[in-house]
Amino acid sequence: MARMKLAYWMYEGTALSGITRVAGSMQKVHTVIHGPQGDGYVNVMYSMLERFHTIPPFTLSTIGRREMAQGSRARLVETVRRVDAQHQPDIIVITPTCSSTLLQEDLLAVARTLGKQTKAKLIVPNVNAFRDLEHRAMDDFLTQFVAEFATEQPKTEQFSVNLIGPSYLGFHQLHDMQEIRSMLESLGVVVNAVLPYGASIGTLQELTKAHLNICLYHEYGQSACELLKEKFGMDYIVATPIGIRLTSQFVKAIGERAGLPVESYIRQNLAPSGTIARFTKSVDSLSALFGKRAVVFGDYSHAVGMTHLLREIGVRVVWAGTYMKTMEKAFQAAIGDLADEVFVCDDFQAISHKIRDTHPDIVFGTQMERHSSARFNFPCIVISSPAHILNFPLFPAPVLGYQGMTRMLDTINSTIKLGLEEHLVNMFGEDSPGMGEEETAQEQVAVTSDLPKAPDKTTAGEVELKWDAEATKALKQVPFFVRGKVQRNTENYARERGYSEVTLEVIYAAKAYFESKSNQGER
Amino acid sequence: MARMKLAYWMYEGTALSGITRVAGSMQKVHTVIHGPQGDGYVNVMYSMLERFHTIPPFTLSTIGRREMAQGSRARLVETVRRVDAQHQPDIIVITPTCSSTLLQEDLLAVARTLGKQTKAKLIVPNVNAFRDLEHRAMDDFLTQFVAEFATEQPKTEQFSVNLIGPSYLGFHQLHDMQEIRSMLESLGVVVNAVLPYGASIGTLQELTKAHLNICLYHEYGQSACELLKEKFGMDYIVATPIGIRLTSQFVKAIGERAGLPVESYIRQNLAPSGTIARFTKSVDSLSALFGKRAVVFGDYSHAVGMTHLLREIGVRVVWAGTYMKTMEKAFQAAIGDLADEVFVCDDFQAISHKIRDTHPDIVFGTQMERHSSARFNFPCIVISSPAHILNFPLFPAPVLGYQGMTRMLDTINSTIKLGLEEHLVNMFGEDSPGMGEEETAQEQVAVTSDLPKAPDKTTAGEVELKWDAEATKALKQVPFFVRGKVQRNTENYARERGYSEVTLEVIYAAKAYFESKSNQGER
Amino acid sequence: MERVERENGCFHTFCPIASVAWLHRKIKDSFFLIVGTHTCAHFIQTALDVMVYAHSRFGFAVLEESDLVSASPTEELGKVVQQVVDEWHPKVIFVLSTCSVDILKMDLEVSCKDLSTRFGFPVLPAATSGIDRSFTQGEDAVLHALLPFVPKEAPAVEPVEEKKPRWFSFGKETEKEKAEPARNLVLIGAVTDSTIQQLQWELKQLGLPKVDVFPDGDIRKMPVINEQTVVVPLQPYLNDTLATIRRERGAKVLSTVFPIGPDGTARFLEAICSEFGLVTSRIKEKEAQAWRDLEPQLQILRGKKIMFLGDNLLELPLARFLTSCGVQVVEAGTPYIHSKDLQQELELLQERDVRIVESPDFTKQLQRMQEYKPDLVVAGLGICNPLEAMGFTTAWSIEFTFAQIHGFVNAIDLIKLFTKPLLKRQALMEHGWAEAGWLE
Amino acid sequence: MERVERENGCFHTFCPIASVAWLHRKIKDSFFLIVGTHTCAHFIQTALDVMVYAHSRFGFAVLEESDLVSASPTEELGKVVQQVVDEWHPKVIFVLSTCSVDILKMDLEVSCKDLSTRFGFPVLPAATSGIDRSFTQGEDAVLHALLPFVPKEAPAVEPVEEKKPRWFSFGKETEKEKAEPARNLVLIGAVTDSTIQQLQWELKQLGLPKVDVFPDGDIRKMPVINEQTVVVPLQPYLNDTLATIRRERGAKVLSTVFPIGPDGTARFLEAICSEFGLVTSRIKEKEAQAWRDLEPQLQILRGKKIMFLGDNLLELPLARFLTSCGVQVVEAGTPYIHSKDLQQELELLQERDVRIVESPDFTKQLQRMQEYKPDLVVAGLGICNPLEAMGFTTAWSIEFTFAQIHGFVNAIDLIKLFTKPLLKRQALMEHGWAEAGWLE
Repeated sequence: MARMKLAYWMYEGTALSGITRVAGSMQKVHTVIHGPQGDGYVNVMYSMLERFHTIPPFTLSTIGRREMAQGSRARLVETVRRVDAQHQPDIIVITPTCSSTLLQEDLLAVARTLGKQTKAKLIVPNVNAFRDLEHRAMDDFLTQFVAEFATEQPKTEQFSVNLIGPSYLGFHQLHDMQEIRSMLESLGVVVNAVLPYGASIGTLQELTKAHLNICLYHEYGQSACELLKEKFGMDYIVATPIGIRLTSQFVKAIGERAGLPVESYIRQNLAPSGTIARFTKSVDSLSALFGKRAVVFGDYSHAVGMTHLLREIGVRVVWAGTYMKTMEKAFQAAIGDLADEVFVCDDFQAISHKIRDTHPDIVFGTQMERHSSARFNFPCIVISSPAHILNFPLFPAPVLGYQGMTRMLDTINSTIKLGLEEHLVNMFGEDSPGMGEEETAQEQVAVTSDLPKAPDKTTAGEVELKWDAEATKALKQVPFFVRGKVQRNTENYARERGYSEVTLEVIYAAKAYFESKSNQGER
Repeated sequence: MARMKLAYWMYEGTALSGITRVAGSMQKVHTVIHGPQGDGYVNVMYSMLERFHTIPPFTLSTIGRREMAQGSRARLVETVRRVDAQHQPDIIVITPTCSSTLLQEDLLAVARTLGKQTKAKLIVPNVNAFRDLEHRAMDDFLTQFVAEFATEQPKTEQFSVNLIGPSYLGFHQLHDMQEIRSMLESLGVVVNAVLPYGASIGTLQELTKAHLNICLYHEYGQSACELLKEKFGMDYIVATPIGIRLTSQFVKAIGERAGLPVESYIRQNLAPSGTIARFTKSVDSLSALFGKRAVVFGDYSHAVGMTHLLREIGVRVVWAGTYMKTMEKAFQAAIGDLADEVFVCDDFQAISHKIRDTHPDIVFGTQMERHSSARFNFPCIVISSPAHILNFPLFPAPVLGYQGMTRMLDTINSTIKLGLEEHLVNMFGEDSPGMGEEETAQEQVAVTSDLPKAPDKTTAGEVELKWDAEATKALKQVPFFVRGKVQRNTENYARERGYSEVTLEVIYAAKAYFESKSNQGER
Repeated sequence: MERVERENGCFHTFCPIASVAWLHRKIKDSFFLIVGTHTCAHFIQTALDVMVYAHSRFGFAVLEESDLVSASPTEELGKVVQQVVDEWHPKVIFVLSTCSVDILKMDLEVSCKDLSTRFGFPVLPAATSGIDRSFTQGEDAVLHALLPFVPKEAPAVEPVEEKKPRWFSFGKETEKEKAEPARNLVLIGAVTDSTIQQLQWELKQLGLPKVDVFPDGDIRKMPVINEQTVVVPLQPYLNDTLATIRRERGAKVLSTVFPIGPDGTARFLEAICSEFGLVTSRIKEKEAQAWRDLEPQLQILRGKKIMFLGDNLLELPLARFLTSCGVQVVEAGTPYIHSKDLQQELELLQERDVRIVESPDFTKQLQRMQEYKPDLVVAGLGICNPLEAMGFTTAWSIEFTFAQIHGFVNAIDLIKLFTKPLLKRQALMEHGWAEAGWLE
Repeated sequence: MERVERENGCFHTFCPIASVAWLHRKIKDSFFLIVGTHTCAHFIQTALDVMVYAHSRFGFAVLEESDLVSASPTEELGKVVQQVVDEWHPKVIFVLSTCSVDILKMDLEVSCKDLSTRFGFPVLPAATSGIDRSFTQGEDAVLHALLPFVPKEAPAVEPVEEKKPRWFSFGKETEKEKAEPARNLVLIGAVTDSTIQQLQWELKQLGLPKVDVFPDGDIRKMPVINEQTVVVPLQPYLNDTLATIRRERGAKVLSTVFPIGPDGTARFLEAICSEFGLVTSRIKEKEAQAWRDLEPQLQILRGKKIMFLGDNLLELPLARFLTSCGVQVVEAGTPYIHSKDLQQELELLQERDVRIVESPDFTKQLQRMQEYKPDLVVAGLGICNPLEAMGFTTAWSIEFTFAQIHGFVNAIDLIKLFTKPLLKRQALMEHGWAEAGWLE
């Protein structure tokens, strides 16, 4: 069994964040958080990241020194009653937190007694708040809601779907929801309900009116779909449409079930006159993107989706990884041979070091990988939670569907070095911010951080390599953003062949070796 | 009269670029460019920046050594005939370029003779291709088209407008067009025609069906509106709706003429629950934006609009400028007291130096100011032509209307230093890319470029100021992105008061002096 | 104290571990290891949303289920510390406890002692559980943990003597040798180097050339504190640290107001000067000058109504400063009041009839807010945006923690934290938002 | 030469002034001043869309109407040069003429001579009018302008003699003194330092330790060129420069193919070695190794049909290299062919039955493209994207100018410029675009 673990940053949130994402996204649902005052930080996430204009629907039932000594029941009862009277919600969720779980109090018993007196229905999430992580908690809690409220209903006349997934604090999820809505509208499909975003008891009750459930993110929601299938025979798909293939599959899967033609929608979006084809085919993108070495890391859905998308625009994925360790097998299968390597891991430091050693041209990761990339001077695009406030934009910014792809192409274009620019830098070196300096400070930073660090483990007997004067001069002619890689490749080549000194001969031979090995045009 | 002038970069394009922007944006209009082969670069602008998927409708009638010696008429006639036969356009525009104008050939005479044989109508722009600049040429050429083709037509039943302005190679103009279309749709106003984008002879003929002409950019199009007013009595407005005030005015002006209620549209977009109010009111924006010192530079419309927008979110505009020297008076009037100073200038170097000396927190300018800002380490957002390929995005990116404002807020947010981040850096210094270095290389760059350069003119008798050890230590404690400003302010303060050495006393007094002067919360 | 109300409310404040955000930058070559749950780590990375430092010198020893039943955490903690040492080579590690540690009654003190011995450098436990502490009190816990590194005696190094032979002697040297050991002054609080430099400069001008500050950024350079020491706190939330200094070092803890605002700074300097027998007359003059420098800002504040919801424990000194500015502080809510250490602040506020609410109830405050109609509400991060949408103008209480607000020189920065939101509202009303119906 | 077709077409190529993009980086401490119209400046900044160097050491002397009637441009140009000197302190200024200068028959030569005298450093006129030159020929003009700075004699500085007295003498010293002045080798072309280093390394291994290159980045270090010099061009478009070297220096200009591709590089090295009497046997072996390194790329290219529309004047050497790769070059369009300097390339291409079209007509090429159905079209920036949309796969001719393609070591970079678009198409077809109907 795992024991105490060193962590710098976390990837998945806690069960508490999962529960409050579900409950907080719904209508007339108020959550009473039973925990120490610090656990009230979920309020901050809603009011800062989502820029809530109302007070977030979370009330803390504080466990302080007194509650530790005398028990917290009184405080909890008082808080729930007050919330019931003041906010008049349909549902009050009473949730423990990581630390209050350790008190091993029977919240369900409290709810059972108290529920008789409150107007609101009281729900205690069937979740282990200490052990479970965010997505597991969301999956379980959504299922609990559906089990509690869904009822048999007649189907809508027109083919309709439920969108399962969109919620506050997700990665661009509300933007995605708009994009999927507009996509479905183009296809002639009606959206019956969205869950949990904006859902009320009524929404839950009427879920079964739809013909199909669409679970938009693989991390959670599938259990609820499974339940709706078992209990009400509802069909469902689980799909995150990122890039052209997954979007086509998504559209076709819906079209098939709806009996609607979707080919023209797909063709129209991928036509030579369309933005996606125009960009993908452009010589600019050939020059700037093709064969570039990327790494991809994130949650399951976004890492899989981005890996697809990158291959579709000619970018090589050196490795693709996810922190969703429970989904490792599915991830392996989904990536297939789209990436040279699959890397499932949730240790920030290990991922950071792997990025450093890979020396990618661009990183697609979470906010944490943005840190690592900044440290090692690689360009980075955030494609998954955990994210920064900058990934809670105001202007529509979908990730899914054709519009999501279009937006991502812009983002990549403005992050990676442009083709002609790169050529010129390759040819004649960087621009200096001052005038006439031979090496810029930016380069110096890069050189410092590029140069191989003291390796984690020094291989016994590894020879310290010398670079002769000519070779050093040649290395300096390499632009700073690839110099580190060239140095490492050359040294590896030299060591493997027993050279003790790097000369021009070694550099040139190493270049021929590494370049001719690769058939993808990357450096 | 002006003589030979040193220029590093240009702001406005040439008459040729103006003519090809108008003609190239229209349907079934082909342009024959009468000039040396280098003038064929307009093709590159269309195919690279606009990522054209068809061959741009421009054919060069090359003036080479032979044409110089024997006259270029034969070549021109052959080219026009070939274009007429091959492309079968409705209109062939025959345009000279800067240099071919110097040959003083009578293109009109050629067109008159040749026009009898071609199926296409031949038009020679009534423009001085050597002297006129892009916007003037566009204004004249649009007017020429309108004068040539517009005819009296019955008005549309529903209130309708023409949008004058949108064209290829404009700054986000096609995105703007979509945004204005959707805005007008929300208001219940019909778009009768757009000019020049997508216009054909038919469009020109039917312009007069509309009730109102909307000239979207002040730089060009007004003369055509004026002509339509004189000749057909059509009402018009000239307005670039950027920011909340100009957008309100725009919407109200249309509402008044259309007799439609528009208040609810405005209210809805500015409601506390809306994205614009949520962002503007957020404490994050208070902390990151309020009182920050910006400079604004661009064409007339975008510089005026951005200055409005910035004041509406609490940013101070230290100076606002435009390169549209012919519009200086109107610019002064439009800026009013929104900026501390107005700066009309088209000398890249002068603008660059002014930015350096202003030490702004953020720069809003053209691609040229982006260069200057990079050189001096200021964050910069491009808000006007001339622009780089990155300002030809694929995903909708309007500048106008409420959506344009929303997008701009995201852009500002991701460009400027965030509030909490800035506080922490103020308190405890920058993060080092390596570990434990006291000063990062980035800082060193900033210090180098921040430190007052050898002034352009050394004031006679200016005292070289010494900084004592304590004062130097205090200066080092100032974060690098304001250190230059603090140093300059302190030294100015010291010089004015006759100190020969900067001590802690001087630093503290200078701080009190500069900070208390300002009532805007800026540093 | 009878006029302090207590509501025992559910106040909104961050957990004390949030203090690592500034402490890990302040104490050089340190590492902060927070022993807690997944939530602690998630809180730091999302709620603070700081993420400005790609490589922060802090991390989490995340408790797993197996740890809950473990007899002693020493072994597991030792492994984690080993990893930290390998990566960072810190000179000191602070082991911060959290609610879970508290609930589980884990004994980190003993573990830390063992680990210090094993690793040969200080591994210091700090009690930062959020069960009953507000976020700034994390600083108190860390300073308290550092006290053992504060020497009781000056280092035995001989001062370098001038070797020049003196050609005269007035026979006073014996007197000197017999002089009383000099009293030293130590200011307490993790403030920035720049703030320290300013306060030292002020005191030097008043005749006190040597002023120490605890903590120094370098753990090897902590100032001497003993019976000869006069200790003056810079922050109002260092109660445990001060209590221990009183008790264990016998130092004199000067009870004064805090050097926040020109009025506070003047009283603070006066108290020190009096203690050291220095002339205080120049202070008044300096205070007057400081107020004059603030005049444009004061014109904005005078007569305004300001309410503190209570968050960072700086509320009482800030409220006192505001009353001196001519502001009507309609309510000074604060999570906790240490009546001894805040005695002078309390007295001043009570003289000025300010309503003080300890551990306020947010729901009730919301109601009172409707009555007060304050011009400005100082509130925690979590509720500012909704309050703004409700039409209130707010200041962000965490900004006061992350800004330099001590002393005369910084008074302008301090006052602007209050005027800025007011000016912003005014500016926005003048620039389009009045027409947009913002007042409604 | 009879098999070269000429269409006198309207080819698409950049103006020669575009060459400043690389020249201003190559020649250190230089400044390039382009005398022309507003269009020249607009062209450089928008068409190249480079803008990578915030501070490029080039600028424009923009002609105003008054300049058109001016008798001599010297005075006005002098003012502009003064501004450049004040800002940049260059060691050399190149004054580039343009179409307008050509049309107006302005005499910049005389003005430059006057200004060189006045400013005391070289102000050199370069004929870069686009009236009848392609964009790479801008380099020829600038190199030509630099020729006066190429010394005819080695500097008179005595080599530092060893002062150690010799204890032996075999009486051969007189022989040495009477030896023929050594012949020197100068490679010509503005290539990168890295390319120079590679070529020098190759030649050193073959027994030629000293290889000079013109231009050097430093104007004060240009190599000696005189009757003893063997000059070998690296670029096919340096015709004026070579003609002048032949005429004025009496140097031997070696006619060989260009060191582009393993085949070209081998022939280039063989020609030089033969000229200097060195053994050439090792070259074949090196060439074979270079081809082996390219094998994975060659597998992609063999049997493919490639068409050059004509743009950068590198077309003939590139086409020759491709034929050696087993490619069927269906058409080698090129703006201009200097039959003397390209003699060997032409011969090889004609042996291999490659259709060569000088100054091709783009409209006709579009029609021929439909017939050829080429796998790859090498075209100018302005038409690649539309051709791609039409279903052709394209390579960007300007990339060959902005990449390092000379010699054995760079052969891999060169060949990838051709395989990359093919591989991209294949990769995209495998990853979703076939289903998207891309072939249609």
